Order: sequence, then structure tokens, then C-alpha cells
Amino acid sequence: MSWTRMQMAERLVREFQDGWVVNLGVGMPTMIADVPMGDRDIIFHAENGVIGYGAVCAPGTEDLNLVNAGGQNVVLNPGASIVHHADSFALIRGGRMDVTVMGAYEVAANGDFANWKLKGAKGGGIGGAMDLAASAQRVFIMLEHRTRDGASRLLPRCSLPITAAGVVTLVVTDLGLFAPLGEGFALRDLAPGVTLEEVRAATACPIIA
Amino acid sequence: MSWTRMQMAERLVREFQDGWVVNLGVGMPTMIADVPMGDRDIIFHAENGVIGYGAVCAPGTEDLNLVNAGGQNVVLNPGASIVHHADSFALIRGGRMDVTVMGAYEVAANGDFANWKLKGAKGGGIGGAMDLAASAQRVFIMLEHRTRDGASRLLPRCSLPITAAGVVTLVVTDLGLFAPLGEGFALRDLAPGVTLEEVRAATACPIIA
Amino acid sequence: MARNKTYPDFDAAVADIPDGAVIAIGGFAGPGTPYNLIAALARRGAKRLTCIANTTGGAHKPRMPDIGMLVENGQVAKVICSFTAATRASDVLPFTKYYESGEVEAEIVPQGTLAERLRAAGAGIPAFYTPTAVGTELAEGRETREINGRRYLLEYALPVDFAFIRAARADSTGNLRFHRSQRNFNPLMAMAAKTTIVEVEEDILPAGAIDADDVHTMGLVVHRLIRVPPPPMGLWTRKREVAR
Amino acid sequence: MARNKTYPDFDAAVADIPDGAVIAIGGFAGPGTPYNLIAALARRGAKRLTCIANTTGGAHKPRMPDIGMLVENGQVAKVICSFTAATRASDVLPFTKYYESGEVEAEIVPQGTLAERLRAAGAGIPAFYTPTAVGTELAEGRETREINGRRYLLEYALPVDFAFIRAARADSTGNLRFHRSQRNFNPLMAMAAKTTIVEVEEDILPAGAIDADDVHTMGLVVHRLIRVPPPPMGLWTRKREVAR
Repeated sequence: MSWTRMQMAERLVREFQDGWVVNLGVGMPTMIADVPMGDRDIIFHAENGVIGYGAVCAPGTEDLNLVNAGGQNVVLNPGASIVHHADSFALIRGGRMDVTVMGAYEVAANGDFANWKLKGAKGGGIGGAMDLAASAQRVFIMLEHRTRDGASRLLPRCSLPITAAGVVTLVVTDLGLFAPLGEGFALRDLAPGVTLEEVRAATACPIIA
Repeated sequence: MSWTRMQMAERLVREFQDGWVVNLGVGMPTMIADVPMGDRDIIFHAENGVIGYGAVCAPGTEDLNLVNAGGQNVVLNPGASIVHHADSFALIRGGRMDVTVMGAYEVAANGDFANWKLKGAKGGGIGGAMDLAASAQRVFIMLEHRTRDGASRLLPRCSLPITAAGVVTLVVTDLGLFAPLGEGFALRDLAPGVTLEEVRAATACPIIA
Repeated sequence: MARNKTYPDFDAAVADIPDGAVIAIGGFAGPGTPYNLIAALARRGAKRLTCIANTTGGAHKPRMPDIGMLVENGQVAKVICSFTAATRASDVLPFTKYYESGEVEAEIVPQGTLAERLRAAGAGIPAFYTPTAVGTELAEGRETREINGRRYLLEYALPVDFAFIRAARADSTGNLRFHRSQRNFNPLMAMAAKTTIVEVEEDILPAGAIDADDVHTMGLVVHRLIRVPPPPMGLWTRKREVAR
Repeated sequence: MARNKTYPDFDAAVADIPDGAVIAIGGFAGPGTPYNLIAALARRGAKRLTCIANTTGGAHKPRMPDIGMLVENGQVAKVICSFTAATRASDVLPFTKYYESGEVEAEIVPQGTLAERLRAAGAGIPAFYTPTAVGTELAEGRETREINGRRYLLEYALPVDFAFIRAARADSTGNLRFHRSQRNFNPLMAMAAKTTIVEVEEDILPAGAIDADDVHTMGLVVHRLIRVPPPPMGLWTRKREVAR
């Protein structure tokens, strides 16, 4: 047993506090906007200047000129506003994001993470990840614990070029919830049916339980 | 005989070219918006973010939340737009002003001018003058040729702290129209009834006719 | 986005402003000036303030609440502005004598640089280069740099604790609309501030009443809203209302 | 303000773009992308272009006119963007192989830095400091500076010869309105460019039809307007119209 991607999203959402401004990256994190927030008032910010968006539109109801960072057509919640890219990243660099949630290839015990460039590639895809990682109040990472080849994505140090240094607050994987501690990761929560031994076996650096 | 302030404004307006964006400073230059432009399409920009304003309002017709740089209630021409101060000065520093027209205490043959600080004062009033002077395509200065004591305001070098160095394009005074040439001013036009000898007698540096 | 940011009155909205706070005050030649918040700050009496604004107030009558008034009240340690004196020698600003005598410190900044320093603070840009003031007394002893053959002055961001601004319209989430030249410094100060307090000229609207494309300042950077009571109860809703 | 900036067609609007020009192209994931102007530039055939955009185009079908197409057409020397490849290894961008093989140069820039460098160009700010990319491969060998205890990277303005943008609405003086996330980079690119060319989704309105408080991009920085013809004559007015 382990967490599905939706359960990973739900587990991270439990960490959100009332009133937070949340930026969701492309890929897995987009699912977070579909998780019920209960009575918490959460504002979603997309890097393309959409403040206060909500769920993905039902087919046929889309406004084709309204997308989130992942290019999905979304709805606007009451109180939403639109700004241009410079103002959108002004809010990001200005520290107005309480948290950014991003996917990654690797995350390291020293708080570094890598999500823009693959091994041996000349270029990559940065998008807004470096700006968000450098300036959000918290950086939450969502990723599968292991690669398809079974290698740990939680590492002592990143092997790929990093997106930002020492910024990661929390990491959720299919196996659990973790916080980088310098030389290893603190285990904050275990997926149901997963044991500490399984996590340790799957991880290339110490897990502090 | 010499030019009145309105005639000074009219003389400068003859220099405006169709399509120009014109910024008018506080004081004497505000009169320029009241001079007929003929078939020239001139856009007036005020430093407080008003683009495309026109004449001062008739009493009783004012919008009290709409002022030009001098605090006068003005009308908006069709096609007008409003921006905030950072965007307004972005347009200024970005070189979008074809000309700025400013008053001054002194103007120098080397193209310097002074309009923000009086002799012996600790502070002064800069407003947008330094930004406009540094970045407008042309700087036109309007001032009385002499102080109340009869001293020349056209000088070899400014005696007061300058607003910007070497930027002045044209100078209009009650006596004529001038262009700084380094060591003196070129005479471009004489007010009616004023002689070259009178101008030379009133000016503390060479006048090249 | 449903949080209601409305405060009951001006005094409640400024009640936590401590001594030593950095306050940015919007407005340009009247429009957009938060007169009621300035008056509330005078009543609150917080001291050793740093005030950031285009001017310290005009020489006009009737006198409106302005930084000069806070200075006279002994509340101000420093002013950062583009005018410490009027350009016309005949206009005497109340502030000028306090500055000339050394009772209050002032940093005089070109208006565009002031706007850009506030914008930079809100945008997480700690410093930038500008052509403004190069070659003048203001640049003496300061760092300059040549870029593509032109010389520029290094300027630093100007972060703010509390912004006082005035808007025409707001919704309960803090989205704002300004009318005409009321906009001026107000959006920048809201972006630059930890806490933005807004006096609003019209009834505060429900969330969503301002279309997302029509918002001038996003509620994300707005924290407290106070409706300016309609005249005759309200103070200083417009210059004219005072002048009558 | 009465000048009419309307052009008869897309080809006329790009007819003077020379070889070697720097072109900024708006749009983010579809909305605000000037597809018709990109197609016209492909027909024009200008070469050795530098293209600035968030991406070089998507991996989606049906394919829309994009920078990748100009690259395949042999018109592009350099791209400045935040993606030279998709982040998902399974999505292959047409551009990537041209870059990996060295046929086309690329400068990869974080999206917020790209936006701010364009904004700086439009604002007469030649350079600024940002926290983004500090400690990464992108900062290697470049100038950094510590300000108030944090390290920042020096970034330079990105001036533009021609901006291609798409708006929902325009008046004849060039004042623009964008609909929803169509806004994105478009206002910044208009500010940064010597010449701004706009494809407009609705009929171009008379001067004054857009209220001064409602203008997103001021006509002062807009030079040429072309109405996107309504379907079925028009090309790519919306993704859906192509996909049908």
C-alpha cells in the first residue's frame, strides 16, 4: 500500500493554513486545486497572473482565454483578479506566496531540489520554478519516492542541476511526508500500510523517525 | 517689447511636431495645454499618470479626482488613459516623452539647468523634474530672461545645484528662443521689438546670432 | 477569498501602528490622499515614524490632514519625499522649517525614483539602476555604474510597514478600483507594504462585484478597508467638501 | 489622440521587419498568443531573428503557428525563453532538437526574470538585482551582490524591436484591453518594444470607447492594430476554432 497521487495531494493540503496564498506548479500539484479545503480560505495564484482561481472547468464551460499555469481552463472564484506577468512575479518575489507546491526529479536532504533539467540535456524547462523556489515562504515538493528503475529520488545531494538551494520545507511522496534535515529527512507521516523499514530501504539517505 | 508668458508658450508650441508626446511641468509650462495645436496630434502626459489630457476645466465641471502635474483639474481627450506612478515614470525613463517643458531658475550654455533648489536652502522640490530631464528626448526650458534684480538666468554654468547635466535642447524667454551651444547660446528667434544688442546686454554669456 | 476585511472605523484600523513604523501615504495633489487615515494616525499618536510620500502636504487653505500635521504633532522622525520645500519661493510648506532646523530628518528623492523604489520593494527587487539624478548633488558619493555607454545610479528598494491609501471602490476581499488620477502612488504602496489600509469612497461591495479584469490593486496586498462616511458625517471626502 | 493605427492586414503590419530584428511574442499556454502575426512573419521570411517568448511553442495538436515553426523555416538565430524543452521527458518540443544540435542559439531565463527584464527595458531601468537563480547553474560565472544579508543576481534589461501581441479589444489610438489570462506578457512586451503590433479579437473601437480607467495597455506604446477576421475567414481566432 502507498498513497495515490490524489492522496499525496490531500496529505499536503492538510498542511495548508487558513488564509494562505498557494501557488501550484505544473503536473502533479495541479490536482491540489481539486481537493476540498473545508472551512479554510485558500487563494490559488497561478504564475500567469491569475489570482483566486478554482477548479478545472467542466467540458463545454471553458473560457478559452483563462488558463492556470498548467494550461488548464479553470474557473474564477469570487474576488479573483488578473495581473500581467511582471506583477504576478512581483507578488512571487515579494514574498506573497505562503507556499509553492512543485513537482521535482530529485530532492535533497540539504533542502535543494531539481526540476528543470534532465541528465545530459543541453537546456531544460524552468518556467517560474526558480522564481517561486527562491521567494515563496515555503516550498512543498510532490514526487514519486523512486524512479521507474527503483532509484531513490530523495538524496543526500542532488545529482541534477538544482532549481534552488536549501529551500525545501516539506516533501510528499507515495510513501510518506518528509522534511529535509541537512544529512537526512525527518519522517512526518507514513502512507497507510507502509513501514519505516520500507521507507529506509527506498531512500538513499538517512530517515529520522 | 517682449513676449508675454502666453506668447512664450505659443513660440515653443511652434516647435512641436505632429504625433509628439509632451510632458508639461508645473508653473509656466502648464499654459502650453491651452495653446491651439492646429492639425497636429499632440498627446499630453502628466507625471501622475494621466495620458492624453486637455484643457483646464471650466469652473463647476471639474472631476476633483483628476488633476495634471500642477494640480489643476483638466479634461481627458478621447483615447486618454490612466496609469499608476511606476508606469508613468516607466514611460518617462523609457524614452517615450518626445519633449518635456519645464520652468527653471537658471539654464547654462553647456545644457545644464537648475530648477529644484534655491541658494542656501537645505532641501528643495524635485518632483519629477530629474527623471524627466534625464530621459526625455528633448528638454525645453521656459523662464524669464532675467531675475527681478536684473541678473541673467542664462549663464555660462549654473550657480545653483543642477537638475540634470547637458540635456537642454531649447530655451524660451521673454526676449527670444535659444539653444545651448557649449560656451554660449545660439539665438533662434527674437521677440518682436527686441534687438540682438538688448539680448546680449541681458545675458551673462555669448549669444551667437 | 471570502474573508471580509472591513474595519468599523479609522481609529480601529490604525490602532496597532507602533512607534518607529514606516508609513507610506498615497496621493498626488489631492486625489488619492487618505486624509481620514492621516487624521486617525494623528489621534493615535505613534511616534518616531518614517513617512514616505510625494510631498509633506501643500500650502493650500483650508489645510487638509497631511504629514506636516504629524510633524507638528511631534510624531515624525524622518520623511522620504520628492519635495521638502515648494519650488515657488512664495509657497511656504509647514514642513520646511522643521527640516531646515534639523528637528526632522528628510531624504529627498526624485519622484520617479521614489515610485520605482516602492515598486521594487513590492516586487522583491532589492536594488536597480536608474539614469535619474546622475551628475547632480543627489548622486554625490554614491555608487554609479556604466551600462552600454551610459552612467546610472544604484537605488535601493523602499519597504513599508503600513501603507495608507484611498480608493474609489473596493470589494470585501480588498480588490480596489481608483478613479482617474487618484491611482498615482497608491497601487505601488499597497504592493510595498506589509499591511495596507484603505479608505474607500463608496460602499464596500461583495466579493466578485469587481470583475477580475477591472481590478487595479489586488486584494492579496490589501488588509483593512474602511468606508469613508458620506458627508456631512464624513471628513474630507473631497477637497470641495472641505472648501464649501 | 485621433490617429488611427489600424492596418489592413497582417502582412502589411510586418512588411518592414528586417533581418536581425529582435521580436517579442506574447502569450502563455494559448491565451494572448498572436498566432496570425507569427504566421505573417513566417510568410515575410525575415532571417537571423532573435525571438523572446515564454516558450517556443507547445507539443500540442493541431499545431499552432509558433517560434518552432519560424525555426524550422530557418528564420531564427536565437531564442530567449524560459523553456528550451518540456519538463516532461515524453513531451518533445519541435524546437529542442535545433537547440541541442547547435543550429539555433538559446538563452534560458527563469520566467519571472524574463518578465522583469522586459519590464525593465520598458521602464528605462538598465539592470536590477533578483534572488532568482542564485546558487544554480544559471548564475555560474555571473555577477552577484549581497544586499541586507541575502545574495542577488544582476540581470539586464531586454529591449525589443517589435512586439507581437494579441488583445481582446482596442480603440483606434491603440489603447488595449485583454481578456483574463490573455494579459500575461503582453503589456510588458508592448512597453519594451520600439514598435508594437497587435492582433485584436473584436472590431477596433473609436477613440474614447475604452474608459481611461479601464485601459490595460496605453496606446502610447502601441503602433499597429489588425483586426482578426471573424471565423471562418480568420485564422486561429481561438484554439477551439482550429480544433473543431
